[in-house]
Amino acid sequence: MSTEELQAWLRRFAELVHEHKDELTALDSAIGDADHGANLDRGMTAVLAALEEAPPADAAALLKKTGATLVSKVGGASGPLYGTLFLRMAGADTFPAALRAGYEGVLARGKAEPGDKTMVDALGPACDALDAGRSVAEAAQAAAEGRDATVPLVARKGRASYLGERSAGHADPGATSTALLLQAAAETLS
Amino acid sequence: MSTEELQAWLRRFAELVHEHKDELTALDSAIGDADHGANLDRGMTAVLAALEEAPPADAAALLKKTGATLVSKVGGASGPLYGTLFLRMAGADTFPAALRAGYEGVLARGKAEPGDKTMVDALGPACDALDAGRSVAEAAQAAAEGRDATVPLVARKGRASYLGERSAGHADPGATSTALLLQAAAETLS
Amino acid sequence: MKKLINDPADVVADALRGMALAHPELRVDHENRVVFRGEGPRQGKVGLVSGGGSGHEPMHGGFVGRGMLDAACAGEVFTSPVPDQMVAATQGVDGGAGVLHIVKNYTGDVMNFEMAAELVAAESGAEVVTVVVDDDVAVTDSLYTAGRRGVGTTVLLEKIVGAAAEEGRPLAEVADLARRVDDAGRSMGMALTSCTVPAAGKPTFDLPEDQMEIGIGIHGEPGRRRVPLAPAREVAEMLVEPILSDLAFTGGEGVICFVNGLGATPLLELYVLHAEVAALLDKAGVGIARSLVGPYMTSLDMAGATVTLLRCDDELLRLWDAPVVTPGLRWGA
Amino acid sequence: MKKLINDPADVVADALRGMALAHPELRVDHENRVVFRGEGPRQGKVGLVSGGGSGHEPMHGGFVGRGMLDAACAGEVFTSPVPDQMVAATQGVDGGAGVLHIVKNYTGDVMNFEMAAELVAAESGAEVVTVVVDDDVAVTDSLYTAGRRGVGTTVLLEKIVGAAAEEGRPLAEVADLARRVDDAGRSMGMALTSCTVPAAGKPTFDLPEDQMEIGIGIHGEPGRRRVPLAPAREVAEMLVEPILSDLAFTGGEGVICFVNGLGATPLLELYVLHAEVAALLDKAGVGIARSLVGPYMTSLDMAGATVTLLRCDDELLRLWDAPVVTPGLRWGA
Ligand SMILES: Nc1ncnc2c1ncn2[C@@H]1O[C@H](COP(=O)(O)OP(=O)(O)O)[C@@H](O)[C@H]1O
Ligand SMILES: Nc1ncnc2c1ncn2[C@@H]1O[C@H](COP(=O)(O)OP(=O)(O)O)[C@@H](O)[C@H]1O
Ligand SMILES: [Mg+2]
Ligand SMILES: [Mg+2]
Ligand SMILES: [Mg+2]
Ligand SMILES: [Mg+2]
Repeated sequence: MSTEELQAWLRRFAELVHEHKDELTALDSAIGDADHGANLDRGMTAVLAALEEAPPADAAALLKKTGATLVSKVGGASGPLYGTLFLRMAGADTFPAALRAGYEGVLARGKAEPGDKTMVDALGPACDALDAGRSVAEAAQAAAEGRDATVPLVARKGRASYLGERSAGHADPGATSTALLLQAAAETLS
Repeated sequence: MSTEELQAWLRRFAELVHEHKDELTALDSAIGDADHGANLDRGMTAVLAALEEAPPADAAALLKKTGATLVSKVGGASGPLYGTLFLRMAGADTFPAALRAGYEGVLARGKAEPGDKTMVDALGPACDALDAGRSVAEAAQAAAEGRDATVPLVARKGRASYLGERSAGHADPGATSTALLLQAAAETLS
Repeated sequence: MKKLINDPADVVADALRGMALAHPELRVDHENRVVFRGEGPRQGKVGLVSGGGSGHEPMHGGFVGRGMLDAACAGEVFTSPVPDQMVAATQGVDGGAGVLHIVKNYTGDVMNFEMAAELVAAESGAEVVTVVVDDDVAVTDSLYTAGRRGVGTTVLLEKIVGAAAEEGRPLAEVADLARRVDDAGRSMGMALTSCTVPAAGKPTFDLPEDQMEIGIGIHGEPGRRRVPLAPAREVAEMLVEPILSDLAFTGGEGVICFVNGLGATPLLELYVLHAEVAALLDKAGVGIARSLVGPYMTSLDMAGATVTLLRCDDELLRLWDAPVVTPGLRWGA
Repeated sequence: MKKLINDPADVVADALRGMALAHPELRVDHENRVVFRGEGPRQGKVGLVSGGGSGHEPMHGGFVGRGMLDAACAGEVFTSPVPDQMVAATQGVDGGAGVLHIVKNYTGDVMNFEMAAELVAAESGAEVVTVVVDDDVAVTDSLYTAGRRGVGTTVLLEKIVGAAAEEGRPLAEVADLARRVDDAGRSMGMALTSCTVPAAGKPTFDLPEDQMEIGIGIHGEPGRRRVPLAPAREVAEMLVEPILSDLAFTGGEGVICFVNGLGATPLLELYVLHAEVAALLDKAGVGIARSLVGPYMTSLDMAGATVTLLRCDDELLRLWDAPVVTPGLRWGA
């Protein structure tokens, strides 16, 4: 994980979030409060600005800065969760190890379990793929499948859980943005 | 003006108001506050109930009761104006004289002048026709023409006056209900 | 029509029941539809009576209480109350020092209060003085028309004059003060949507998604002109400019700046508008002495706002700051 | 989208400017988006901090002042504030007696407040205790889910606990009281229309002209079920019945009955609904000790209402009646 690669990843993720902003918000309108696109877009815009302003010395600093900026700028559920993900990645040496550490941070912070219809359902399968030695592209594929698998689920965590049975039939917004995160990784990390 | 005739007149007016309630309210929506139909309908329903409850001894008592009930039940601009119209009719012996007295009461109470785009523009021509010895049917025709003539006018009195130039192009609700009052008279008074 | 009501014909009676339950400190005469202070008239105090069509809540019933009105008559929705109600209110608040009728300038309100005053006089009842509020600069003022509508200044006037009456001032003085407040206040309103009168069942006017009305009244009367939607900054200009060009507001002790919501406009938006209004006043050299921001004079479920500026001197500000204890306005006690 | 705003991205900042101008007695930290009492922390008094997404005004900023909150953090619209804001608020109200965080039960709010508390602890800052409000009976409560949302009870809790803090009670006691209030309060809401999040630009959900949503939240989350429009009488039943079957409200000193407007519902309709709610409570043998009717916890421009019942004892009522001086709630001083 070179600093350059990570920076490319984050830039691409920011781009994808911006492109899919309305789609993410539409998903969140169906089963949440219509702000997931705006939240992540605001956050990643702030991340790029922060990295621009004071380029971090190494990969760990870059990941920490990213996590801290997300925590400071996003709010809602996705701020602490995406923030924790990046903050926890800072300790590891390889991308698979980093993503696993981040994933565990997300689990600890959000207390969701697989199948609760959250970003966990995209992140978990991606970590498992990487740990099984598959490529980042395959991990992105696993995340996308995890996102799709949230569609029929009844949410048990996050705002969508308030809908009960009515939450079924829609993809989870956070799982969808997490699939974008992995897609960006596949396009930028070796 | 026999008590029976007058009662038939009021009953027919109440009927016409009820039938045209939505139309009167629609006219008042265009240049006022969307309540003229509801106001008069509430008022005439109360009048019929009051006359039913305690049948007045003579024509004067009947007209007074009608006017007082309208004043007590309608409110808005049409309550005092229609109320005064009937209260003032009570002093006269013939329908033409009564309507003229009522008309003068309306002018005194409302301080409108002909051409201000109010009920005055229907009532005045009807009085003039009767005073010229024409039939009640002809007076009703004059009232209807007076109502139509309010369409192009810019209102100077009542709520429609707040619209300035935008009040032109619509018939005045009060002139429209007054034309109904005269139509009812034509159908019931000899 | 989407409303939390039962039968449209019962909406005023139902709301008065709810109001009585929510405010046991008031006494509601349900038959006459008059809201009274619970404690009854105070001997020697001028009684303050107002009222008007319903649909403007908290105005006027919500302004009954210590330091403000003694009674308020509730008419049908957007329809002036009838003289009987005003007579009952006047008799019920008479403490021997006379009664002031505060009337918004609408043909119906003026005529019904006029008839009420005639009836009270005919019965040798309380001495009644009437003050008519006419502050809406959207309406051209002229001797040949019905004149300007009474809007936002009414709220400020009821508060200020209420404080003066509470001090025990005589009727003539209280009435003079009321006229002085009316002279010093100006308002202008706008709507993003029409309202829907319950009995009518549909919006009074149609307003396309990209248009708004400038110069509306508080009864769903359409405005003076229809313009494309604009940011709050420009809306503020369209409201403030006609007010400032109608009366000199500079100097003195500054103004009470009243940004009012029309029933369906959330406080968030009113604060945004208030910030823009304040910026324009600052640029024009008009100081804001006090602010009032909220839905105090509504127009059923209309989305939109009105701006009222009241030019103040020391006395008006002192009376504004005096204690008031009503459901709608409350401070200092 | 019809709103009195400028750029949707600026709506919170713009509204806070307006709020600061309207309420000079408060101190608004625009950088951190925290509303503080003007007079600063009082030594020995427990500090009360709340906050949440914007779009619920007057909650929470409008509840800052004597007898209620010490500070409120304003997040983006419908988005929990970030930990930095909560840290600034906590530090700014610390009078040496510790700080209570009052958090509505939403995943985002809970996690951000949690991180803030961790940050304060890491800096050896004020002692922080967190109380989570979860009173919405529309949501099935379960160990395996996010649990119930925090809605109307929050307003009542902030008032009651604010009075206790003002009396100088220690942090543990204040926190216990807060938990007691949360345990004794239940809410249920409904919507006639969706709201429109400014950044989204269109309604969060589509609701046909003849339908309403029962069991909605205050962030445009759709409800539990969609039903045909019904009169206020039946709406009251749909809201009150699930509340009464969730907790025993009879006996004791009666309830505080809070009928809340969601932003686009006029007071007239809230009074109508209140009358119906009161009739149902009467039938169920539940006494109303106090009523609160108005838009105190809104959901942008949503038309609709929530009902909250809080079971009271003497102490809760005494604290409810204690003086409060905030933009949103004010009495007794
Ligand atoms: N407890 C949780 N654990 C993991 N992810 C969660 C949890 N709660 C919510 N999420 C994720 O957060 C997403 C919503 O994020 P966002 O809309 O930005 O925040 P909010 O729900 O506060 O408005 C959900 O779609 C879900 O994927
Ligand atoms: N000053 C006036 N003189 C005569 N008629 C008037 C006057 N003002 C209003 N009107 C009549 O009253 C009608 C409106 O009645 P209505 O809608 O019941 O009362 P409001 O205007 O109080 O809502 C107008 O259409 C007009 O004909
Ligand atoms: Mg969301
Ligand atoms: Mg009318
Ligand atoms: Mg009317
Ligand atoms: Mg959110």
